[in-house]
Parts: sequence; structure tokens; C-alpha cells
Amino acid sequence: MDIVVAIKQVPDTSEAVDVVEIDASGRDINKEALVSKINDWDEYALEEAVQLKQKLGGTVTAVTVGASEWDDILRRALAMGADRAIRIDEDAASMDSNTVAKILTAVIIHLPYDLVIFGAQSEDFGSGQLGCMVAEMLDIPHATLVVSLQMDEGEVRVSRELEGGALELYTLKLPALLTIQTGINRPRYVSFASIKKAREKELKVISLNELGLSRDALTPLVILEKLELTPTGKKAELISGSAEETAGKLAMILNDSGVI
Amino acid sequence: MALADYKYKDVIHRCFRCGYCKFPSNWMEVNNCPAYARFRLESYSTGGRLWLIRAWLNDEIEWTDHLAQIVYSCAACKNCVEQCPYRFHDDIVDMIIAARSEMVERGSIPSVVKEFLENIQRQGNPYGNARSKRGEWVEGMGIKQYEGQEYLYYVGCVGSYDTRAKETARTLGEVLLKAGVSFGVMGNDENCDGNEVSKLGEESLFQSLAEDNIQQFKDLGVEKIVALSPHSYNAIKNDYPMFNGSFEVFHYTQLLRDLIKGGRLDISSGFDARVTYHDPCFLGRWNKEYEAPRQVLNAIPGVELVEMERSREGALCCGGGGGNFYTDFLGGSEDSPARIRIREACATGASIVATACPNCMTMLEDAVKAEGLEESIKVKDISEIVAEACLAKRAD
Amino acid sequence: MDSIYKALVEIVGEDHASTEQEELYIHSRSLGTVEPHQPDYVVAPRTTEEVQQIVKLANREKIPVVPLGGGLSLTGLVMPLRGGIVLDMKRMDTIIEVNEKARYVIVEAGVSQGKLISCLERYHPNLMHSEPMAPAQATIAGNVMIHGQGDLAQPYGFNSDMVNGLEVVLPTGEVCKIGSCSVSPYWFTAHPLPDLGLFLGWFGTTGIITKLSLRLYPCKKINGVDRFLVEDAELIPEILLKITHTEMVGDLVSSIQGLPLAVRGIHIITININGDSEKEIEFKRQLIREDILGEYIRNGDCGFMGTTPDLRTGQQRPTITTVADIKRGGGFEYVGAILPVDTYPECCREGEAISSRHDIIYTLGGRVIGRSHAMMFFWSYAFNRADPESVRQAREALHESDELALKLGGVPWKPSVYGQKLIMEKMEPNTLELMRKIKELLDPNGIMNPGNWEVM
Amino acid sequence: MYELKFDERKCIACKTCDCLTKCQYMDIDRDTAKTEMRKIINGEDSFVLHDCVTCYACEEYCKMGNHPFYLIAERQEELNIPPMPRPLIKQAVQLGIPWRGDLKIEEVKEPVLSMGMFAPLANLIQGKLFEGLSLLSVDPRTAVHLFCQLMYLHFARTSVIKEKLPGIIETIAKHNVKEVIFFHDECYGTFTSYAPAVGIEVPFKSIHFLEYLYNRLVELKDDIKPLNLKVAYQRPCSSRLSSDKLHFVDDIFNLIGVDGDREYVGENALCCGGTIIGQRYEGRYELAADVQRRNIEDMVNAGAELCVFNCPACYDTLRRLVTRNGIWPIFMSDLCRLAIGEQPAGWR
Repeated sequence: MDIVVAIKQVPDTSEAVDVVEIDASGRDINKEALVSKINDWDEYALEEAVQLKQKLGGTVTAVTVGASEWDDILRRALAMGADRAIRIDEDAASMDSNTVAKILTAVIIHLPYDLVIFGAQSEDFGSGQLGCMVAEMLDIPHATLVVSLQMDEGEVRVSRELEGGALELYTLKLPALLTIQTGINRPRYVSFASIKKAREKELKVISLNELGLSRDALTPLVILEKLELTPTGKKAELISGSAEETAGKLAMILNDSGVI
Repeated sequence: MALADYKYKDVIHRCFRCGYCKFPSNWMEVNNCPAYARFRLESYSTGGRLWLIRAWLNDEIEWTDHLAQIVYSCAACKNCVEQCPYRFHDDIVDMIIAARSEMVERGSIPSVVKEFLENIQRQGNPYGNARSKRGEWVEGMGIKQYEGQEYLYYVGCVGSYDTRAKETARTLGEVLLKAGVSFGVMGNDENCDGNEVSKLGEESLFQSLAEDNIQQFKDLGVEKIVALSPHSYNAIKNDYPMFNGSFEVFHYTQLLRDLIKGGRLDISSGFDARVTYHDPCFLGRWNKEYEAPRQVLNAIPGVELVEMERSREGALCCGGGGGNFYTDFLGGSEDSPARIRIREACATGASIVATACPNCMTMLEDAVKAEGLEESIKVKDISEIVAEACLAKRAD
Repeated sequence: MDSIYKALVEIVGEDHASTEQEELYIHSRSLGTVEPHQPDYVVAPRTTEEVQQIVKLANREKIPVVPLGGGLSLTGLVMPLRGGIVLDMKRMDTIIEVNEKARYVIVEAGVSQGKLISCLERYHPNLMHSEPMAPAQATIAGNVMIHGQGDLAQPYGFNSDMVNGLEVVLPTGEVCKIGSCSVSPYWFTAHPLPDLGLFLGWFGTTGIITKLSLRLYPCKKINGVDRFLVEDAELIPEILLKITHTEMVGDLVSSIQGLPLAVRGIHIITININGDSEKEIEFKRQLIREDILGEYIRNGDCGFMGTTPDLRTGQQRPTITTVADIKRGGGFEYVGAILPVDTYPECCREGEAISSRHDIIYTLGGRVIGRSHAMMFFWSYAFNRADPESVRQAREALHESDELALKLGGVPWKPSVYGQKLIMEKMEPNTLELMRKIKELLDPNGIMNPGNWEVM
Repeated sequence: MYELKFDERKCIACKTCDCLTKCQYMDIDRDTAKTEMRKIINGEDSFVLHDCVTCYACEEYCKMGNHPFYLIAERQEELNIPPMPRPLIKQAVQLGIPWRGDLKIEEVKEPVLSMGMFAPLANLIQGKLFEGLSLLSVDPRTAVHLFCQLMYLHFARTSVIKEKLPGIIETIAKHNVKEVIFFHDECYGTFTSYAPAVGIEVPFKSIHFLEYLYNRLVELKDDIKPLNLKVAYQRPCSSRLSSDKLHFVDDIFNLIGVDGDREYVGENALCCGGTIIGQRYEGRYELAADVQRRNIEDMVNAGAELCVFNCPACYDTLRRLVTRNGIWPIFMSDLCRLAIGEQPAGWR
């Protein structure tokens, strides 16, 4: 059972919304003040892959397209239990999904795989397209927003989450590509020691040329024009008082604002 | 890890489960172990915990969330260490921490602990707040960045981020300024001291935090450190030397005591109140400092210091130690240690419960609210009482 | 979810009911040598009403209920032999009333020895209860339930003789009061029908004590301990009689142990002398040393340990727990038996034999109960919890000690199931039949701590 | 077998018979003394052998350099009139039997201090006074291998001493040290007085603890802050075997500025009562109580604030009594540490 997991790094904006600002280019945010982390969804994807490997044997390869800072998340992947990691040394931030998909496909196609796993979407741009594109390019079946999966002889059974928590059950022939929804598992804690240990594992860095690709040949189909911050809300009101009172006040506010 | 590789394999089975670990020095209540007080099930007492750890390492029981919760519900308050009649009592808390380390290595720890540690890995504080905001508390106070002053004022995570504790951090800052102490802070460059990290069993992370901090201290030429939090004080005083970082570190109550003794702090305005003092575990049981805070309080005109039924070695922990101020395994019940403690404080007739630890401060203040006792008792940090005595002019 | 668990949660709240492997594990293991037995539920009630509801539930579902106090009997009396519910009573720990005038205390069943000691010391320093040398978390109720004895056993007898009244939840769920409290607001005597003989000593097989009143006794301010050394065991019974004749001593224990080597083969009689002043103690001590024991000292048979005794006040740390670790194995269990004082020499002789057979260093002794009316003789065996072989050896030694106690005409005290069986084998058939009838009458579904006092 | 060298001729020639006439516990005139000593020498019974409380003092009183007390102890054993009851003797003898393994002989660098049997008190040996000092093993489990045995003088068991002492000496010698400082007066007395008296070779030089303390204090003179305390020194019985070293008590007191004057000092010192209280003769319990009462009254009258001990046995016997009388018990070493501004180790 060989699994490839595609992951990416994102800035941690969770606790620092107010320090997020648009940079000079107008097409990205200023990252100096921010620390980066592995994309939330990708952590679930990795955990799922590692658990499958522990159950069924095989290999797990983590792949990413990014600059050298992104090695951190690959080491993290290795620490979680991936056998090897590959980074295509390109700044993905300036690329559209289609471009990244092409690059990833070019890598994955040369790897042994029965299953390719993506996070359902990314915390920063959140387009959720990458997985599907790669699946199409690899020409293998795929399912998105997977909340549980079960391996079987030559196939994988998955359930997808629909609006209102309804579930859809599918069976996909292998090899297949899945994009993973958070909550499908409980990503393990990656101890500082295990990250250190992971330095011993293979982390391969390859350039576009080695993949037989070139930057110019990769013309974006979608171009990011401009990034804007949503204007912060007019007013926040702290409702105080007993449970009944607050409930009452809240109802009134919602009513006035036409929410209900 | 099998039992055979466990550091305390030759000791852990020697716990008889006699139960002294649940009592304070005077045996007045069986609930002096915070976790046992909260749940009142044998499994949550230190003895129960040790037996379960052994059973787990011995493959008699498997890892479960519940097991992890039991192991992580220990507040590392050291009451058991104080009370256990056996020769190995000094090792008890370390036996628990060693089991946590094993869980950390296996990656299977409670989600909230994972969150705590990952936040520290990323942002250098358990809340996951931005590093770029660590220094905010100091703004507009005229407190200088550390650059070779006599003392480095080390604030710690809680004092840097928690709204209530930030006030304490500022107040202590004002007092130190008032006393003309030469000191500076590290602002955004300050990093987590790692005390809780080590108590949560993440040894390697603690080591890297310690080493980074030590390096930073040395680069800045720091020699003396005054810590707001007993947790920081404990780590820097007792653990940093292992990574050859030896600094002269004080808890701020020790510094205040000396300033008052030396007449460098005019506290003549006094503070008229009946005050009871809650011993923070990392100042008391961990570092045997029971006097300094009391000496400070007793020095303040108008303060009538009354002891709770349980104090000093026998004090009941607020339940916030060992990361519990964040992980909160002991919250949510009238049997939560902090709430028991507050009821005990009220029983003394004191209108103020003084403490000397930002963690205790936040725990106890939430407890006052939960108990609806805002009218009868207030939680104050000793620095705040001193501040009123030396900054505020007396009402009359 | 398990419906019984649901019901239990509704009674006590989810923090205090568990079916988790961890709680079940803890209560499946004995502190002593009894093999593990796993419960199905662990519950910690807070009120008598909750106990009632639990018992009623257990009756409906026909599942066992095992009441648990400090869990320190060591003989496995709180092992859930047939599974079911372990009922941890330690949350019921309110000291309801101390009546200084009538010298009694009313406590909930979960009140610990430590808490009562502490309370009396601080608020009623002129009163004390008979404190067993058990760890502080041993409960008052558990202790009287097994006829425990404490540091007042010599002057006043068994702790179960000091009970003034009980509140009991019957196996069928009704609450029932025993003693003066059943007719009066005062819990000052067990009369008119002293506990009807139905509960004390029954190990919770006939009901669950939820409240009890215990006699308190005058507490002298100072306690002095003298140690009288005797080589010849044969002398001990008469010496104990002479000492008790003075009516002047408190706790009186004669013991002998193989280690430390210095005391091997020497019986040490520990004589507690209490007084409100050094003068009082000095008077008693001199009288005992010179007038009562002088002859033994002069002819060189016996002597007092040299140093001037420590005059102690306040809490004494029981030494029993540290004894438990002499094998560096945290294991310790003993057979205690009630015997006539004059069997002391034989108890020791045979005890040493048993110990050496199982290669355990002997620790033997007898605590005088009620002016030498009897003694509680203990054969103790330390073992290494981590070494099954050592546990097995201790278990066998314990079984042999049970047999020995009966052979010498004694009655094993708080006997393990093994000891209970031996007793019932020897027991007069009609007595046995009466036991069976009582049990049937009170506990038709046989849910109360089954496996104990089980008449076949 | 080792023989006590007791020179009868000296005894006969003796004019004063101080050994018995000076005895604090028997009222004996010179003539009676003469006849009783004669009996004792001849191995006959004498009331002295019964009434002796084994306080060692006659070893000091004897001007002729004889060993009256060693002789008395030997005769008590030979004639089977031990002062102690049998179980106490048995206990004492068993106390000296090793049962927790052999002593590990560790490399030690001189100067070397032996705690003898009192390994648990090793914590007293800390601070400036003891810098550069190495200790013979202080493992309490094997301390018995350094036990000087002399205690058996109280139990009429000199045979045990003679049997075991050579082995003990050998054990100490194994550390190949030229000099050993002995914490306890009794050890010092054993190697400087008893061993020679019975002809046991001692291959090392013994140094008295008080002498060591004194010399260290002199070296640390500048650190001494006079304590200005009134103290009472409890002189141990075994110091009667080294009266030539007794002056170090006063020397130390002068050096650290404490006043140790009272009635029961020096030759006049009273036994702590620890042995007497356990003896089997009628009235010994009262006697012990009486000696202790007089002793402590004297301390109180002298206005002593501290009672200074150098013997753990005296300390154990008297510490509670003195404390109850408002006098704080303290070891000599701790007193000295106090004088150089250190925190006494024995204080909790």
C-alpha cells in the first residue's frame, strides 16, 4: 500500500488577525510578523496516510511545492511517520492551482502509489481545487471531503460529507485520489524529539528542470489581481446579565438586524 | 516503551496506596490532591495514578483518552511528595512526568495538551497568541527593554497574555520603577520558560526552550532575574543549571521583601484589609519559599494576615499547575480545587485572598466568579497590594 | 450506552460513576494478596438517598454491591468477587456532630480516621477516639465494620464495642436506624437492642452503614512510650496481666520481629502511658517499672530500653505503611486473630515456623484488648508486589496463619474469604443456619458483597 | 587471647585510691576502697561490682595510670554479675553483628574522619570546618564494621570487645591511613586507651574530634563571631578515657566566646543516665532520674541557653529533657559552625 500525500505550509493567522496586512505587491499578505505552520487539513491527510501504513504496510511519501522554509512541514511529515519527503523548489505562493497541480502531477506520476491524499482545502486560499485537478491529470478516480475511509481489495470505500451532515458512500477503484476533511482522525502529537530524529530521513529537493518542466512553460490560467481585507465589523456589543436576560437581549438584536 | 525501560520500574510498584498523598499535613480533609478532590475516584489519586501507569507500561491496560486524562490531571502540586511516608517520595511527581513523556513520544496525548504544546512550538506561548504581541502589556509604562540593567524582569506567558495577569505584570513593573530598581524586560523577544512544558513531559521541547532562553540571557549579559511567576522562577532556578545556565534568580516577592527591609519602598500608605495568603505550589512546595510573601504582607501597615486551614506545605493547590490552567482537566465542578480553595479562603473571613502567581491568580479569580462570591472576597496579587500601599494615597 | 450506567449517572452524576477500564482496574486489584476481581461499575455516592437508589437499582438488576471505605483491610473484603458495583463511600465524609457533653461523634460513613483525628485535635482536644494504627484514609465505618481496634483497645475494647448507633441502608433499600437514635435525637447508646447483631462484622453483606455514632474518650495531653524487653515468651502473658492490673496504661502491644538483627529473638512490650502532666506520667511509669516489673528487671530476665521516653503530643504517624515496604516491594498483609492472651508464646513459636517455611522475615505480635480479655495477634508478611512468587508465598503463609489461629482456639479477625470459610467449617451448625436465615431475610437477592460470609 | 594489663603493684602502692573514693555514685572511704580493690583484683565478689554504674570515671581518677574500670568490667563478666538485664545485653551484642553486608573499602585522602557507628549523623560533617576532609564509609547499613565495640564495657562483655576489636582495626587500617580523626570520644578512647591496655596493636594514629575542631577554628579565626552564649557541656563517659584532651572543650569555648562554667564540669561531670536507667539493680531508675535532674538543674542554675553534646548517646538521652527545660540541645560541631556564621546541620 503506497501512499502519496501532498501538503503545504500556511501562515498562522489564527491569533493574529489584526496584524494581517496586504504586502506591497497587493497580491499577498505580509508574513514577517506571522509564523507558519502546516495546513490544518494536510495534517489530517498525513495522519490518515500514516495510520493506513501502520495497518497495511507500504510507504508514505510527502510532497510539497515550495521554498526552502517549507522543509519544516516536510520534516514534520517525516516525524509523523512518512518514509520520505520531496520538495519541488519553487515558490508556490505566486502560482495558480493549475500550475501547482501540473508540477505535483509530474512528481507523483513517477512515484509508486495506490492512493494519493490531499487536504480538502488550504487555510490561506482555500480554493479546494488542487486535489481534483491532480486526479484529473493523473486520470484516476477521486473523492473530495472524505470523512472516513476503508481499504479493501483493490478498492477504497469512502464516505463524503454533504450539507447538513448527510453522508454519501462511494467505492473507488485503486489507484485513487482523496481529499480529506478535518475530523476524519486525531492527528498525533509530533514531539520535538521526533522532529529532530526525522532529520535522518530522506528529504529530496528537486527543481522544475529535473521534472522536465520550466517556469515559462507553466503559464497560469488564473491570475490573482488583488487581495483586499474585509473591512472590520462596525460594532461588537458585549451582552451582560443573567442567562435569561442575555438570551433575551441577543434575540432582540438578531431580530432588529433582520437575521431572524 | 515497556515497563523494563521505564526509569522508575524498580520503584513504582512500591506504592502501597495507603492514601496519605490525598491529605494535607493536618489531615483535616482527604481532598488535598487537586485531581482527587475534583473527581473523588481512587484512579485520580496519586496512588491510583501510579498503579495505572504501571499497569499501562506493563500492558495490563491499554492507552485510552481516559487514562491520558487521569495522567494529565495531576497538577504537579507536590502535595503527595510532601505527604508520602515512603523513602521514594521525592520521585513521585517525576514518575508521573516520565509516563507523560512516554505518551508524548507515542504522540498520544489529550488534544488540549497537544494544542498547548503546538502553540508553544509555534508561538512560544500556550495560548497560541502571536509572538508579536507578547510585549504589548508593557506599552506606555516607561519600562525599558533589557540592556544590561541590574535585573531582567521575566514575565512569563500568563503575565504576558492573560488579560488579568497582564495587570499584575504592569503593577509589579510600576512598583519596581517606584523603588528605583534598575531593570528591563525582553518584550516580544521573551520566550516561554518551559516550566509547564517539562511538567507535561515534552522534555526535548523544554530543553530547546531552556537552551534558547539561556543563550539569549547570556547574549544580553543577564546575571540577575526577577520572575513574576513562580513557574518561571522554578524552571530558571532548578532546571536551567542542567543546561549550564546559572543565573541569580528571584521570585518578585523575595525582591519586594528585601526592598521593603532596605527601606527602598515606602509602603506607609498601607492597605487596610483582612488578607489570607494562598501558597503557589511552585513557590511553596517546589521551592520551599513560604516566608517571603508573608513577610511582605506582614510588613504592610493595615494588613491583617490570617492563615487558611491549609497552608504552607499543606496548602491546597489551585489546580492550575502542570498546564491545568490551560488544559483545565479539573474545572467545571464545585469540587474544582480552585473553588474549594476560594470557599476555604472565605471561611477565614478575609476580604482579600492574596497570591503570588499569575496562574493561581487567574484560577482563583475564575473560581470567585463561579462561586458568585465577588461581593465577599477579591483575589489580589501581592504586588498589587504592595502597589496600593506605596502608590495610592490613603483614602482618609 | 449501558442502561445501568445511565441510571447510575442519573443518581450520582457522571463525574462519580464509571465503567472505564481505569476505574475498574484500580478496584479489581487488592492491596494485599487476594487475586484480582473486576467490578462492572464504580460509583461514589454523596448522600444516603443516593445509596438507597443505587441499592434499589442493584436489586432490580440483580447485580452485586460492594461497599468500600478506605479499602485498607488488606484481606480483600472489598474485592468485587462477583463483579457488580463498587460503592466508594469516601465522598460521604461529613462529621455531623460532636457531642462533648455525652462524648460521642456522629459521622457519615466515609469520614476518614485522619479527618476525625484532625477535627478532635483542633476543636475538641480533650476528646479522642480509639484510633487504629491504619493509614489516615481508613474510614471510621469500615473500621467498626471489621471490629477494628485502636490505641484505646486496652482500656475500652474493640472499636465495634464503642458504637452508639447506626444508620443503615438495608439490602432492599430501606433506611433503618439502630440504637437510641431510632427513638431519640441523641445518638448516645446502642440500646435498646444493641445493633441487633445484624451489621457489625458482616462486611457489608447485610447492609450499608451510612452514618454512625462513635464513643469518644477523655484525651490525655501527653503520651509516653516505654519499651520493655523480654527474652522468654512464656513470661509475657503474666507480665501483660500484671501491667493491665494497674489500670494505668493505654495501648499495650507485645511484638517480636526478625529484623533489624539487634532485636531478633527479643520480645518488645510497648507500653503507652498517658497523662495530663509529666508528673502524672512519671508517677505511673515509676510504679510500673519498680513495683510491677521490678522483680523481672532485678533477676535480669527483662529490662527497659535505655533512653528516656519521648513524651509526645498530637498526631502520631502510623508506622504500618512503611513496614509495608521492608521487602522494597510495597506489599504487606497480615492475619489478625482474636485469642486469649496466654496463647501468646505458642502464637509466636508457630508464627516463626510459618515465616521461615516461606522464607519471610517474621513480624509477629499481639495487641492487648480490654484488660487482657483478649489480644489481637498478628502474623504479618511483607511481599514484593512486582514478584508473583513472593506474593504467592505470602498468600500461603497467610492461609496457614488462618488455620493456626483456629487451631489455637482463636478467631481470625476481618478474615479473608479463605479465613471465613475455615471459620464457618468449624462453626456450630445452628449458628451457621441462623446466619443463613438472617442473610436470606435481609438480602433476598444476595446482592450485598457476595462471596463474603457465604453459608453454603 | 588479649589480657588486660593491670598492674597490681601500682594499685597496692596507691595512697589515695581515688578510683573508688572519688566515685560519684558510691560513698567509699580509703580503707574500704583498698580492701574492695584487693578483692576485685583477686577475682572475688565485691559490692563494687554490683554498685558500679559503669560511668568510666575511675579510669580518669586513677593517678597510677592503671585501669580500674576495665578491671571491674572484666570481673563483672567473669563472676557473671552484669549490671544490665539479659535482653538488653543480647540486644546490645546483636547490635554489633553485621547483617547488611561488608563495608566497601573506598579510596580516601587524608585527613580522614570516622563516624564509627554514627553514620546517620554524617550530615553534621559539612561546612568550612570540614572542608578537605574525607569520611570513612557512612553507609548506615555497614557502619557496624567501624563500631569500636567499647560500649560493651557497660554490659560486662569485654570478651566481645577483645574478640571483635582487632577486626575493626584491620578494617580501618585497610584504608591505609596514617591518622584518623574519630567523631566519637568512645572510638578515640578505644584506640588510645583500651586497645593498648589489653595489648591490641593499633597501626594508625588517632586524633580527637575536639582537637580537630579546635585546630580548624584557629585556622578560621577571622570568620569567628563570638556567640556570647551561656552553655552547658555534657561530658560523655568515654571522655574519661581521654582526659588529656578535655581541655579542648574550654579552648573551643574561649575561642568562640561561650561560657561553659557550671558545677558539674570536668572531673565533676555527671553521667547522662542513659546506661544507669536500664540497669537491673533496685533504685537505678530513680538514681538515673535523680542524676538527670541534678544535672539539668545545674545547667538551669548556670543560666545555660544551649546544652552542648559531643556524644550521640548522651544527646539522645538528654535532648528532650533539656529542651523541656528551655535549653536547646546542640552538637559541638554545630556550635562551632554557628560561631563561624553557618547554619547548624542538626537543627530542624
